Amino acid sequence: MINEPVLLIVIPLFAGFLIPIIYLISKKAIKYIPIIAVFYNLFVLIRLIQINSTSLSYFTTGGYKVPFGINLIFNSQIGIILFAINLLALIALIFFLKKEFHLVNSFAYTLGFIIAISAVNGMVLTGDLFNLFVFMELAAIAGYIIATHKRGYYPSFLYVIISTFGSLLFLLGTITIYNVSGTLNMASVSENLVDVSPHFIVVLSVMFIVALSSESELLPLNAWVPKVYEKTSITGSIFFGSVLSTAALFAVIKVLVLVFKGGYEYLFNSLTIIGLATLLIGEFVAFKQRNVRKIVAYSSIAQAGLIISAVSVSLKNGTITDSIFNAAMFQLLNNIFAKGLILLGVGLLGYYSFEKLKGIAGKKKFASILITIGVLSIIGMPPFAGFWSKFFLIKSLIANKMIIFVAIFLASAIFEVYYYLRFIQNMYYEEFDSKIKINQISAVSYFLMISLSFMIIYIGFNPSSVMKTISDIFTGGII
Amino acid sequence: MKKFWAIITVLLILFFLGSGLIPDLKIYKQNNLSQKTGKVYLNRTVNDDSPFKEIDKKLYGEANDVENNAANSVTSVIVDYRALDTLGEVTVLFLAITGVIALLGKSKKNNRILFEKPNYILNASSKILLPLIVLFGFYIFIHGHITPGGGFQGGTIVAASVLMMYFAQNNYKLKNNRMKVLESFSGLSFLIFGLLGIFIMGDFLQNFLELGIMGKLFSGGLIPIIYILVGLKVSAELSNVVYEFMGEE
Amino acid sequence: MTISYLIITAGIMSAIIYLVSKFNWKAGTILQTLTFLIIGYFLYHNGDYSSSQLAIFNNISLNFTYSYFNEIFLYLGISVMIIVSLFSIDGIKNYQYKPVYNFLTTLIFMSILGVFGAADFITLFIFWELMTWVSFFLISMGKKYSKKAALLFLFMSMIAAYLMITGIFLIDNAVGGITFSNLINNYGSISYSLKFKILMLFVLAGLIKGGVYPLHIWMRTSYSESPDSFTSILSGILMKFGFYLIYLIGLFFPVAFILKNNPSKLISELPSSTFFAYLAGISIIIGTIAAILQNDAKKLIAFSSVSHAGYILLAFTYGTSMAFAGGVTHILVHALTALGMFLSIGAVYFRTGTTKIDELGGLIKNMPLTFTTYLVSIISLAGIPPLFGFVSKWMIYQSLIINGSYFLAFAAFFGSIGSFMYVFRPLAGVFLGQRPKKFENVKEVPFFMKAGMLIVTILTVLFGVLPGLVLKPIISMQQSIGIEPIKASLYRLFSGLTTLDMLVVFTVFGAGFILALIIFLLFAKPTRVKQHEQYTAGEIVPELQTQPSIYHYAKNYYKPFSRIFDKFPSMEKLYKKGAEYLSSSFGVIEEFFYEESINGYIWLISITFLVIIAIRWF
Amino acid sequence: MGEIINYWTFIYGPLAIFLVGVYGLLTQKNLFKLVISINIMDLGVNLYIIALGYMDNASAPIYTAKLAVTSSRFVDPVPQALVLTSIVISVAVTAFVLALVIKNYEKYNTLDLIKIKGIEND
Repeated sequence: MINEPVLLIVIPLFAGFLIPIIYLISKKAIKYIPIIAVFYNLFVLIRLIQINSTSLSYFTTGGYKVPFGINLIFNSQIGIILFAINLLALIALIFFLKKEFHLVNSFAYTLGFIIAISAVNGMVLTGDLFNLFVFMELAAIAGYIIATHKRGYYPSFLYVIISTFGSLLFLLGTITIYNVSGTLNMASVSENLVDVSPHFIVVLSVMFIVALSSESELLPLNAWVPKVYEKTSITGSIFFGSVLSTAALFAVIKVLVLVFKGGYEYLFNSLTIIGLATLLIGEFVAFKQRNVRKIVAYSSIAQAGLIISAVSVSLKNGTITDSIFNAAMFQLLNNIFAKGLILLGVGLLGYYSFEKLKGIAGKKKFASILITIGVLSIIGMPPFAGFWSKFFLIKSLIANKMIIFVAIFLASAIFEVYYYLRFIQNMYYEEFDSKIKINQISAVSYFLMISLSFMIIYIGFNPSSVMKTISDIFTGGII
Repeated sequence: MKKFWAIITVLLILFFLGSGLIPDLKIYKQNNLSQKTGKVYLNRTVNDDSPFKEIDKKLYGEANDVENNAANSVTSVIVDYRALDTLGEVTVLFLAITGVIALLGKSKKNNRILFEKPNYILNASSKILLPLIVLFGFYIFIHGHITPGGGFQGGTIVAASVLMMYFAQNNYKLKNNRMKVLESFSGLSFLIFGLLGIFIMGDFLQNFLELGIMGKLFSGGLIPIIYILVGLKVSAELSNVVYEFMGEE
Repeated sequence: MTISYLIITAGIMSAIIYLVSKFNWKAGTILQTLTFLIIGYFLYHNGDYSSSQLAIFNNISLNFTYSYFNEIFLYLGISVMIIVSLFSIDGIKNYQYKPVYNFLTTLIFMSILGVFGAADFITLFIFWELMTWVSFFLISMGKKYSKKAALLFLFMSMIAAYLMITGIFLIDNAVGGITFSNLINNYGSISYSLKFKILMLFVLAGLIKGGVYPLHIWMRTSYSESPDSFTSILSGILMKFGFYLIYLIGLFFPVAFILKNNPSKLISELPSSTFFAYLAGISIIIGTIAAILQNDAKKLIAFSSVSHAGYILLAFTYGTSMAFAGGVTHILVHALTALGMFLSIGAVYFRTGTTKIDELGGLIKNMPLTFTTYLVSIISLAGIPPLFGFVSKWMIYQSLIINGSYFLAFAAFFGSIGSFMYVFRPLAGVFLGQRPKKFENVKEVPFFMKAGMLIVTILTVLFGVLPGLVLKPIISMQQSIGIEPIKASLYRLFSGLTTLDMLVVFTVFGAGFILALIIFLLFAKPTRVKQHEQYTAGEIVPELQTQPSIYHYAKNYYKPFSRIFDKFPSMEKLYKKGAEYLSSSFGVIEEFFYEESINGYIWLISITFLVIIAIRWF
Repeated sequence: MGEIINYWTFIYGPLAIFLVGVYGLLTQKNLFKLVISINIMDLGVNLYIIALGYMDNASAPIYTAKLAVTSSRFVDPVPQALVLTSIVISVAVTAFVLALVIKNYEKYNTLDLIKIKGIEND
């Protein structure tokens, strides 16, 4: 048994390269390859989490020492987050193969999906700036393919342009960093980036802020999010909502922690402001929506803003303020499950506009209850998982005297609660329109939803165990 | 008016970008390698204790104990030191082509764009040129580790021959399924060699072959093999791009 | 059985009750009543004060306590829930979602136990939040506009909850723990400004929940639109959460330390208390006026709740030992009377399907017990002796008179006089007067609803005669926190000025009532008045009006009075305008950030880029 | 004087090309022109990468029999490796986005951004 995190990238790629060959033999057989690959990934992950300790360790590739060859960073906490991401990817994949496989260009879609999983794992794992760029591009292209489904060509085009703009800026910044610090390894960049002028740091920081905001759904570059969420398939929405956005956020946070941790106060202040603006604007706009997909999209934007601003606040002083950072990571983890559950559930009901979802709970009781669990978790109601992440976040922020931050966060949270529960109310207490066709929900889909809500309830009753396992992601290691 | 403001904005950005970066970029004569990864790559001293030291041993034609001895340092960076990038890169290309096929593939009915009366000379000579160009492409990527060039360049040249055939002959059509198999096969082999690295040496894509002597064709361990695979893959992928865009409704 | 076990029991029983109700809703509701009774019995049975922990979370344990400061609230909560549940055995017959209703009310019961039984602020917050979302679902089950009402309720409740959590963590920071005992022990180490912040946060949260004037906007619609038996819970208990919070913070925060030095001041250590006292006065006046103007009986009671919230707040901010006891008593009074009123109005709705005063009339003959319940409740609410309401108002007035505050005294008396005006209207409009044809065959409500209302009536009278039953635990609470306790026996109350003997009062009033009854029976000659003879009284005859409801005498009952307040700025309209403005500005934001063309986005990016650099550059 | 010229050529030049692309994105309404703008930006970035790797009096980083050994005679190989990757990725993206432009044209029968947005919002 090999215990290398690189397998998490290689196995899905292998499956991806295998698919065209299998496709020529049998068009149906390609169904099973991705599932096997992701299952194997989860298996590898479980072993990796068991073997690796909580301290951060570097895994080399090609047999070359750390700052020079491309390296992957891993510890058991990153493993937990990766596990959640891969689990959601598996759920999306099972759903796709069960329900949507025959509806789309199955070949490209399957291929895109499995390679996206590989890219997403790469984004989370890699410890090299340029390598991150490559994986981000890979994930983005997979994202374009998934987004074009259902003939959403214009949103997809928008996504490509904006995302490419962002990645070009990222490349510009990366190469500039190489020229100044002489290395591309994230950890050693921060050591070598010492005697440069403040103007240089500002330009560099702004480049990175703008560049990273496209994938992490931050403000100037997040216009693609609602459009793409709206026009894609159910699988696609889960992919964007739970898998890609989480991995991208994690990658951004990793860059911030590893590259810019040496007290770039201006960078983190600007990021905090941008994140809070994103949070507020996301919630405000979501407040106006009457389409569940758009609501989740805007709320996802807002959550990204919240997490990024919390992380940048925690990094402001040159060291990581553990409590805030960990709470932000907990929030990230909770969002994966809750958003996945809502998107899957609503997708299964088959309609997205409030008009058509009216009173559908009377017909699909169980599914509606499961969606409600997801919603209650995302708005932070006890006894579900989201309550605790909000709880820890507020606690740690107040402990660090960030009262204005808390005020903005809570003000936006009120709006979030309002519009999410309006959606739930619409589902339960309105008259059902008998003209609307009700979709059948298969046992497998129910199983997927139940497993997600089980996770939410489990974390809800066991918050500190999870908090303990995901805390100290970047501390206690070599850095 | 909008254009005027656009120009102003762009100029402002140029000013801020440029004047923010220039004092620290140490370009041109000041640009020295002493503390850069590039120097370590050139010296092949990555796994040494103090990798930034100045070495004075002769490498070309003699070296067989350094960690990788492709004479072309760029190749050694691409295919060995930063091989994971290259893996991602060929996958990006592969995936983009898949996307193009998914977008364009359904709408056309096995036709292709026809040109008006291809030039006779072109038509006749293309058949002679085709094997030569393909051969040249193969040469480029087989010698990627000792001369300028490599898999991507060679692959592009091979794909250019396909493009030439499309321009020169109206009845030419690429057998794209074979290309797909080639693509997958070379990608898989790339991964298998990488995994073999784990099994034999313990690291993904770690070299497990004999390194040979720098400057010889059979040197550099895995580098030429992988670059050949990359070359095959790129030529197949780019040929497929040509095929897809030459298709017609 | 400690409270933690009772809470777990309630949680488990909620699921069982749901399943039973699915099978047979009546059996489920009976099971619910029994559960509440048994839990109440167990709490009473282990009468000793005790604290307990619930450690289902790894290192966050929920602390509960059954102690001098919360026992009275626990019993209040449990008894209200028992009565409402008893009422519901017949009362929820027409509801659409009966099993879910039973399930959710059991969860409400659990959250009541949790909030009142909490020994630390986090536990309190968790159950408070549980209550919020469960109430949201319950309110949504109600009448036509209940969805909007529920959303408004939710919006305001979330504001309250978030103010509270901020305060909780400020306390956590200041004293290093969130248990009540920790706060009491380390109170001295908190700086003055932080004290002020924390106090403001908690009091604001409490005011929103309690429905004091500028923050009362959620009450009108939530009360009128929610299901009737839930309205009783909402006004009987859930609204009292807010005052429980103020009570707690008043108790633990300044009290324990200030009182030892200066027994006459409670929250008044801080300058804000005067502000809150005046706020309470305004709340009393505005609540009264608004209640007078209402036509819907439930909305009327909702506004009366605003005014009575003012009384409670006044008592708490005023600060003497007597006022403090009066405030706590008034919480109980208002819980009981609001329960009685909402149950009787609910009973009317159960039979007639409306709560609009001008559609009803003359139901006294059909529903005598409902009428009695309502009558007793409003007498108590208006503070007329000899019922329970008189006791608490007497205590509040006593402290006002002793300390001499004119505006507040005026407000308090205005509220009392005004409450005659408004509570009389439903009495006259619903139960007395002419009975519309369609309600001639209305019957009295079924047995269990009667039972529920009867208990409320009996309790109101009993506590009125023997206030010592309620005052005894309050006295012991005051003793244990070191305040000089009020002096009272089973039926006597002593203030600095005078002595109140409820037994005498009751005897006098009882004798007077009997005398009046005799006179009425002997000499009164009721004459029948036709409708067209009474509608013109003092009013211009509206021409070409043919709707019968126009001729109902409850229509425009206080027209001259309401004319005075026609041009009065309405707080609700103000909020509404603000909300509309906000909503349209959200639309503008969406247009700007998310509806541009690609060029627009690039503009946005470039300008962001420029701005961030430029700020730093110069 | 020479220094200034070098700044212009090595930094301002590529950045200017990059910003010409940005200008295109700011002003153009045609989908195809937007793609071209992105390509111009790509070009600028690639030139910038190469420019940063440049050194005076140094040769391509390929060991040959004729050259002496010391590594300081070579230019930095890393930017050259990175630019290759960057080019390949931009080729891939361009291929995909061009296919997308074709599909957009098929769906909306126009390449004008404003018109497409109008159709999309209806």
